[in-house]
Amino acid sequence: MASSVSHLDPMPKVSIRAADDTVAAQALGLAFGSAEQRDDTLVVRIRPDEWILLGTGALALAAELDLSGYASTVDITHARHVIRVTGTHAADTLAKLCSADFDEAMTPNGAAWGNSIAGVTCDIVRDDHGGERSYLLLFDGSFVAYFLGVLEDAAGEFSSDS
Amino acid sequence: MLLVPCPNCGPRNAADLSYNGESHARPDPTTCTPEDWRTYLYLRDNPSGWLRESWYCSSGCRKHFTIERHTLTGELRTPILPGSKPGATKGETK
Amino acid sequence: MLCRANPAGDGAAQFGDGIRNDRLRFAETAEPDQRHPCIAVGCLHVGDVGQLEASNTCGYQRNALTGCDKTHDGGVLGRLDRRVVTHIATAHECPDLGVQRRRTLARESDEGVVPETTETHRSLCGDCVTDGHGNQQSIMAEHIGLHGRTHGDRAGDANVDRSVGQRPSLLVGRHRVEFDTYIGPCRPEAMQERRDELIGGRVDETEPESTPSADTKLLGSPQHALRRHEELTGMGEKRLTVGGQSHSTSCPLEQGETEVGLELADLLAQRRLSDVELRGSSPEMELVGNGDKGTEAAQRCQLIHSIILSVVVDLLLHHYRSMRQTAEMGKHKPPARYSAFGLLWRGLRKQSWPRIWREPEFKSSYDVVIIGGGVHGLATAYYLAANHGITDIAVVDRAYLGSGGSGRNTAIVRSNYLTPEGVAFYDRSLELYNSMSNDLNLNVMFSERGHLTLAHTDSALRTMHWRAEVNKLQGIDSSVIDPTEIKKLTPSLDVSTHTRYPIMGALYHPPGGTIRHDAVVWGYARGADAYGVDLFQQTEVLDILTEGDHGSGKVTGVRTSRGDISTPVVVNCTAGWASTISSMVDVRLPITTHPLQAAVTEPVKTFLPTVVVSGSLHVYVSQTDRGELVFGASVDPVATYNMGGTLEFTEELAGHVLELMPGISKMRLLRQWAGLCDMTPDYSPVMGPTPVDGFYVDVGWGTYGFKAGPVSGEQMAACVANGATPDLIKPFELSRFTEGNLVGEKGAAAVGH
Amino acid sequence: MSHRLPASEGEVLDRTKTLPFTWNGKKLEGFEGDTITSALMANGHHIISRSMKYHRRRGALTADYWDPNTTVQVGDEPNVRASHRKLEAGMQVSAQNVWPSLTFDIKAANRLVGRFLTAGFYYKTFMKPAALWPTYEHVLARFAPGGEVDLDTPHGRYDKRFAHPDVVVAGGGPAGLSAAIAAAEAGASVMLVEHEHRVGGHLLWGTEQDRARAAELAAAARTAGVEILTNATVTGRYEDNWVAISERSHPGVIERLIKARAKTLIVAAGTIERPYVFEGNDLPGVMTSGAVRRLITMYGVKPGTQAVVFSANESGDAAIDDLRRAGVSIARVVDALTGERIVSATGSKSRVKEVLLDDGAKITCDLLVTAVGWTTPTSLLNMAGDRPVYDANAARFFPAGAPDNVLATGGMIGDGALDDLLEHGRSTGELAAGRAAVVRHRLQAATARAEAVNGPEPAYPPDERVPLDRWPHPELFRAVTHGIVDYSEDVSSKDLYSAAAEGFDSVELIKRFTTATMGPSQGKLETVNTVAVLAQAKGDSIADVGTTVWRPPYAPISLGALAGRINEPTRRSVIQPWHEANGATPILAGQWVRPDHYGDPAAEVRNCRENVGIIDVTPLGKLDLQGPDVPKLLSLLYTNKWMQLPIGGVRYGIMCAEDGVVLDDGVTARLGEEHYLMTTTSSGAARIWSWIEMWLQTERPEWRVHVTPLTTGLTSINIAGPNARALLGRLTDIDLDNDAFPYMQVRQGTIAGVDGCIAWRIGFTGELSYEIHVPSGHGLAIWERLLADGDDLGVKPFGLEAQRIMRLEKGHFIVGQDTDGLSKAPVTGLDSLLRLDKDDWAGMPEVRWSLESRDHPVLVACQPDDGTVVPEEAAQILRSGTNEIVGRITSSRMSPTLERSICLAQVDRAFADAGTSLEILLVDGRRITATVNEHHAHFDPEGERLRG
Repeated sequence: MASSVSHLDPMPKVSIRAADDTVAAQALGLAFGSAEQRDDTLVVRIRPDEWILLGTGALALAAELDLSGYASTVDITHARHVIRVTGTHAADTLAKLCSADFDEAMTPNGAAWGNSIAGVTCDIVRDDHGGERSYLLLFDGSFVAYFLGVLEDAAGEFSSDS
Repeated sequence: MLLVPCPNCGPRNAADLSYNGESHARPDPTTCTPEDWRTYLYLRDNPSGWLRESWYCSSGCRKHFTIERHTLTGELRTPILPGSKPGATKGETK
Repeated sequence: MLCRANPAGDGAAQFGDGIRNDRLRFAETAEPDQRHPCIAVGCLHVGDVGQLEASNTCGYQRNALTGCDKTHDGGVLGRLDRRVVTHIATAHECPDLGVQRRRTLARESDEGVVPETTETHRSLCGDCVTDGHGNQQSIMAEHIGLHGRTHGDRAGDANVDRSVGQRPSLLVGRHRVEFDTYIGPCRPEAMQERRDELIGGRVDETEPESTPSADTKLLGSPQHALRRHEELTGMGEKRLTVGGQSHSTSCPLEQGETEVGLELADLLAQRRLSDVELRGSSPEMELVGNGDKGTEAAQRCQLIHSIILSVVVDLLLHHYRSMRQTAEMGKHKPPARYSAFGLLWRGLRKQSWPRIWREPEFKSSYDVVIIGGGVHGLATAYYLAANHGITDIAVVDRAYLGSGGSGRNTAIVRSNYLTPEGVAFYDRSLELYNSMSNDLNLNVMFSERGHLTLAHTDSALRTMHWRAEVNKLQGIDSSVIDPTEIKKLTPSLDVSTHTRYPIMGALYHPPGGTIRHDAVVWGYARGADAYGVDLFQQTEVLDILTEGDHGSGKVTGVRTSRGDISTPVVVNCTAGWASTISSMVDVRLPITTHPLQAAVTEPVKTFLPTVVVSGSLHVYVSQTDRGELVFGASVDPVATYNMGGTLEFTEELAGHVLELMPGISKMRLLRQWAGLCDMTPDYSPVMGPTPVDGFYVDVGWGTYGFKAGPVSGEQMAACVANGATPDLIKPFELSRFTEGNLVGEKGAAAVGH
Repeated sequence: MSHRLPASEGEVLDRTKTLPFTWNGKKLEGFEGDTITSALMANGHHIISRSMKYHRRRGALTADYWDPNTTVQVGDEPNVRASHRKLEAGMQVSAQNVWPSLTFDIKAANRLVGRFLTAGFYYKTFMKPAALWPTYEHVLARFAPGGEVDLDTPHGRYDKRFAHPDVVVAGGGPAGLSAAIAAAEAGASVMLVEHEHRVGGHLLWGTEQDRARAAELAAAARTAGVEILTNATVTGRYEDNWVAISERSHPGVIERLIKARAKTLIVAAGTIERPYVFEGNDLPGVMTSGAVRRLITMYGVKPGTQAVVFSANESGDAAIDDLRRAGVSIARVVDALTGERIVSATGSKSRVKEVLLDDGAKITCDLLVTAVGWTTPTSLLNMAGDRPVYDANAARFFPAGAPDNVLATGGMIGDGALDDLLEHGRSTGELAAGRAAVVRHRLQAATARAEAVNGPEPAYPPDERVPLDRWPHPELFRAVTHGIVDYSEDVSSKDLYSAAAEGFDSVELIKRFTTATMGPSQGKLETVNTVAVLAQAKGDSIADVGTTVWRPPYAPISLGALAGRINEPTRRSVIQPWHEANGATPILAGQWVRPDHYGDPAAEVRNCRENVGIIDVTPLGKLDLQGPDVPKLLSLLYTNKWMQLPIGGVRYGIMCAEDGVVLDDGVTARLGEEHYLMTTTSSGAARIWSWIEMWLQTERPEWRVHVTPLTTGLTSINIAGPNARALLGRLTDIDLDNDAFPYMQVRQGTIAGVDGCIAWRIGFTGELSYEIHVPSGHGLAIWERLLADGDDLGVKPFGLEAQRIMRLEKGHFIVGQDTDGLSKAPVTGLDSLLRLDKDDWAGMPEVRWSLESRDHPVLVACQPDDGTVVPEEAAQILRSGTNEIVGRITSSRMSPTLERSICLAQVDRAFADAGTSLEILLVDGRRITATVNEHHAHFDPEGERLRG
């Protein structure tokens, strides 16, 4: 598929806020702007002081964290939805709606950042699968009807050469 | 579109950020005179030249920062996060 | 262009263009003297001299129209028609009604117009347009004389000046025509005689009189007349198909008829437009055409009519203005009055117009220095001179006049503001705009086309109601209308409910409209210049000189790129740059400078009759007479002095405009630009004195400065001249900010247009 | 196709494909590859338009995009550039702005009065009487130029995309191609944008060798990986090299806007051939040399039979060769370089007939070709800040300097043989790639998510290009006669002279006064001639007169392309589909689509008051606040006190901006030791979140508070009515007993078996009510459970309108409706919430002074004395018997509960006391009276119901 858009089933998601000097921050690690798969959980350092855990193990992983100091967790499973855009034209699809540079050097696999896509504020994670370009888009779930429509419209251009 | 160098995220389209305008110190509300307070509220230098102002990286790192911008040429320099020192951040491309 | 007797016989002639009859306020309800010129024209363009005369002399339209109908019978009609057009374009003929007339010839002198000779008016009037065979002006003179008798007493609208020796007189060009007596009411017999004369007796045009008199000199040599004549001829035959019928005419062109005459005569007078007619009776008359062609035909020929109309009306009213000006304005005398008559005259004489304003010498001292040569600065200068006799004024601008917001705005005017302060203020401005063309003798092209502010949400609709209610109490014509009425007024709007931003209603403000912004600048500049105000372009203010402490003290002068000027009074009218000027005297303002962007499309045939504003969609749009759509938006969020413009502006604009009018996606954006807006926290201006003695501000004009130009000039002039802030601008003083008395305009000013 | 030449090597036509089309209704044929103009001319139609003001007949002048004389209507599309638009089968082409026909246009009569219609004539006339101006105006509007819009045109598919190329090259002529190849070979990603339908520029109408070189270059560019966009235009260069590209050749899309953040922009726009100003210069048959060369070589069109060529340069000379080749006889070559000049041209209605030379010769011809020099289209450079400078030796303007990231090459900056141009292009491409690499390095180094950069930043390459020559060229702008300067606006040099004499003697003023350069070609053809004529008129040099600034766009761009796919985000709660399936009328509130009502809002109100109703209030802003300093934050942002709120407590608060104006309101609950849930108004949610972040980050960085928006994460349902407790009790494990869970308290527990639900007892409706917040994945199920389980309790959904009525019955104000942009907190009348005994809170000083002065308006509840009359919201309240405004109705409804009209109003303080009679002016002009209530609440002022 040149570019496919799929709305992922609700998967557990946790937001962890932690200052640099906390145990939780040390435990989560990662550089700001990057993501890493750890077992069944994708750990994303989406902001300098915020990590998002995605996947079946997210809640468990969050529960294990030592939240001493200035750290907190919020279950955002229901607050944010996830859409995955995959395919050789995944980046082209997003480039129709998002001002970010999807070039390999600027947003390599594992890059994570916040951006606006078609007017919806998203956290974007480059999460290639099997060597195929793929992006996870986390966004406020109330936009889902609108957002899916817009993404599918954008991807439509690339569906013929799938 | 102006490219605004967020101290955290790097250069971003201005539309990705929120503009908060001229930076100015807040007077002590318990002791200030009406004139002080209203100067803070309303009066502005509004220079045609370098201006220190505040931006919010609303779709990126969600941090407020200050930056100097030349209001005629659009040049930007020395972005600073609150509490950090000038020059301590990367992000200038100009 | 069809003029037909009103079957109802109620005496109301129609200017039969079939369009906007409602705007022609010369039906029954109008004052006779208001409708008179219109009637003359309404008949005139059907093309009959007799009819013109009839309407002029008797003042009763029905007679005129009867005449009109009659003259359309018979074979001579075509020629008559052609002659009329000729006559309009080039000449008038002199009827002899046996009236005793004397004429005073005048010559120009330093003092202005001075009567030089008088003579019995039987010959050529030298100062008017002619085809070279004489006495054409007298019909107009006579008309006015008669008209003056019946209506000329009315103050302010007199067509005849009665101040000169108790005798009615008329200034035509530089000539004063006096009338010893008036004739009595128009006699039908006389009219008939006249008509017979015109139809039967062809004036010999091949041998124009060439009396070696002043008349002739002014007229130009016979050779010249002949050359003109040759220039205007050139088409022997014309074939024209209108409404499916073919018509051809050949005519002898040696009569001096023009191609214009031929084409119009064919098209209009011959009634080949049989598929077009006027139906109904005043004031609901409409032009009914069988198919587009008929209507098109009616509409297409009207520029010429308008010019003709304008010439005639100008002639009729010319002397009144001139006299008033001479009498009232003292040394204020623009070098040349603008009029259709003048255009015609200069066009024929191949004479160009004098400079619109002088190139004055830079003096080292002025009573008042105004910084900023836009509408505000120039209007302030003009009113200081016109209303207060203060003329020792320098207006300085660092670029050319009107280079700032005055020339960059989208020229929308309205007075339907939210607060009583705002309403009173802008309404005065609208009033001044309404009479500006005549006050300044320069057509500012005020297009009173109605202003719609759309509401897409409950809360916007509530604000519209709020504004309408406040407006109503202030006597402003403003009301909330529903989508059905919106659709009627502006069919191109999508009023369906399925859109992202459905149109739920609108604030409708019929007096709102657009004005040619440059013309306003030039009008004030020319007006001020005529009073002796010195205008300096390309002159940048580098500093303001004061004595005493910074931020208080007293103004002593201004340092400019052309040198220092000593002056006790400086007025800051620099809008977007207001802070940079005020900072020279350490006066801090509640202002941030933001660009307001605008854009214009390629022209298309007009389809948008109103000004449309949508606050929720941050867009306003109107269509110029040239067919371009002019768009604006709200100010850019980021404060800047950079006027480069942005792509995002055009993207958002297009998206929102297409929400409102989905059918125009194929129109193209031609040009975008930006102006600088001096935004204040309460969306209201800052006017009046400052803590620095002699330093006045007229700033904070945000996105509404153009609308307020005239009233601001008038009030600032009063403020400077009297040393006291007039009541109308009291709410806008700088001190309101430190006192916490902000004006409540913010509530409704998301998009201030 | 009577004027079609035999097929030749250079033509771009596919003569095997014949395309039928119509011209003013007449059926014609052209070939694949034709432009509309070339197809028309091949069919012998030389008159393509009428001029704007005088309606003079006009034929092709430049035969390219900028041709001002070949604008036509194609179907429902106005103002199509016929010399650029490719012919398509079935096109319906017609002339614009003519009546009754192109060949006989009645408005041509205007030219006979032309001497009176001097530039700006309309400023000088039509003034009197004022009452007639609308008529004049309407007539003038009838003369608007341009085509016609079909308002039923559907919004076709337009699109957009972003791009981040290293180098954008504007212009696909030899220099541009060479630059693109060099940049790509140096490792840059390159986007080449060519305005025409194929790359190659002037090589395409040059010699056979030229065309071979063009083909080689195009192939090399493709090999190097250059992204080539043809029939595309760089329409603008904005701040920081934000480059707008309009692409009209993308499959499936009418026009596409590409927004490219170019690291370097190369402008290789070439030159535009200037027309010559002389009497008769707009007669059909007068063309530029480039026009005839393109028509002959590329389109196989014979432009005339007998030509006079006025040539000052090699382009003119080449045109002579082309004309000869096409079988056009050359009646005379007027060699400008030897001082020969043309004076004027005369013609018949349809064609130039005779040319008068300065030696007195009169030459008969039907084609007059001029080659008098070039205009440099510096538009994109102007947008980058460049101010071009005139070079009298070369008789054209040259760029004077743009920012480092904008480079010019090719004919814009000089002259040279093809190899010189290619070499300059090549060095420019390399320079651009080098500079782009530095920018890319810096970007990557500064961007958190980017790959780590390898090695140190590359050196910033200096500009060491060998400049191109500037060949001398005679200054040829105007003959001794006057002619048209701006074809699309019908402005003549005579107009410019008279405007200058009138004092409009700077470029900007003359432009505004005469409208020269303001027409659809935006001065591409006209600007230099305008400047030159003005200079002549003033006796100044061209350099002194200067030039005007070209504003974007470079070429017009459709509104459709600028709009693209119209994407306006909307939000919906998980229950919204249910609402719409169950008869709710949707209403758009901000971005949210919500149920306004289910048919009868009054019945919904009554059901709440009598039984129980449920409403979906998900859009209510919800912020999760955690940290030890939350109470301080709340105290700082709300006007009332928060330090002592116990766990399980809920409190209402008002927030002010620093000027004391009411910003937002809502309730906040304490869920745990350091855990709070704040609610905001629906529209205020995003604003309050950044407001809090601003305070935390800039004013109180030492405070420890984490803020997480949870608006959508929690589906919020308000259960209101006497049966609310019974209903909720059936679904939850939370003890709902009034003592265990009193008014203004919060509890957590399970609802319908779902963990992590929150319920609080508050009373916006004035009824006993619980607002439950449940994880939104379960929102719909719980909503349906409430309705199913409460059927016997009379539960029914209610919408926004019913809620608004009930809150008005209770006298609760709505921020932004009952308050406005200047309403400081004391206006609400809730003085007890304005705690001046706190140290600090946002807006406190202004609120304090406002309370001290007591000169502010105040919100009151009032009831019309005639309870059947509902004053409109916004109806004004007047001092009795006068027109003096003393207040206004801010909310009003017919109360289903009280069966009478009720209102909230803002009134001056003097009218705020209970029992005061207010005079209200209704919209229909009637005046009614109303009486001020003692309480804001019209109903149950003691709050017995909600506490019950």
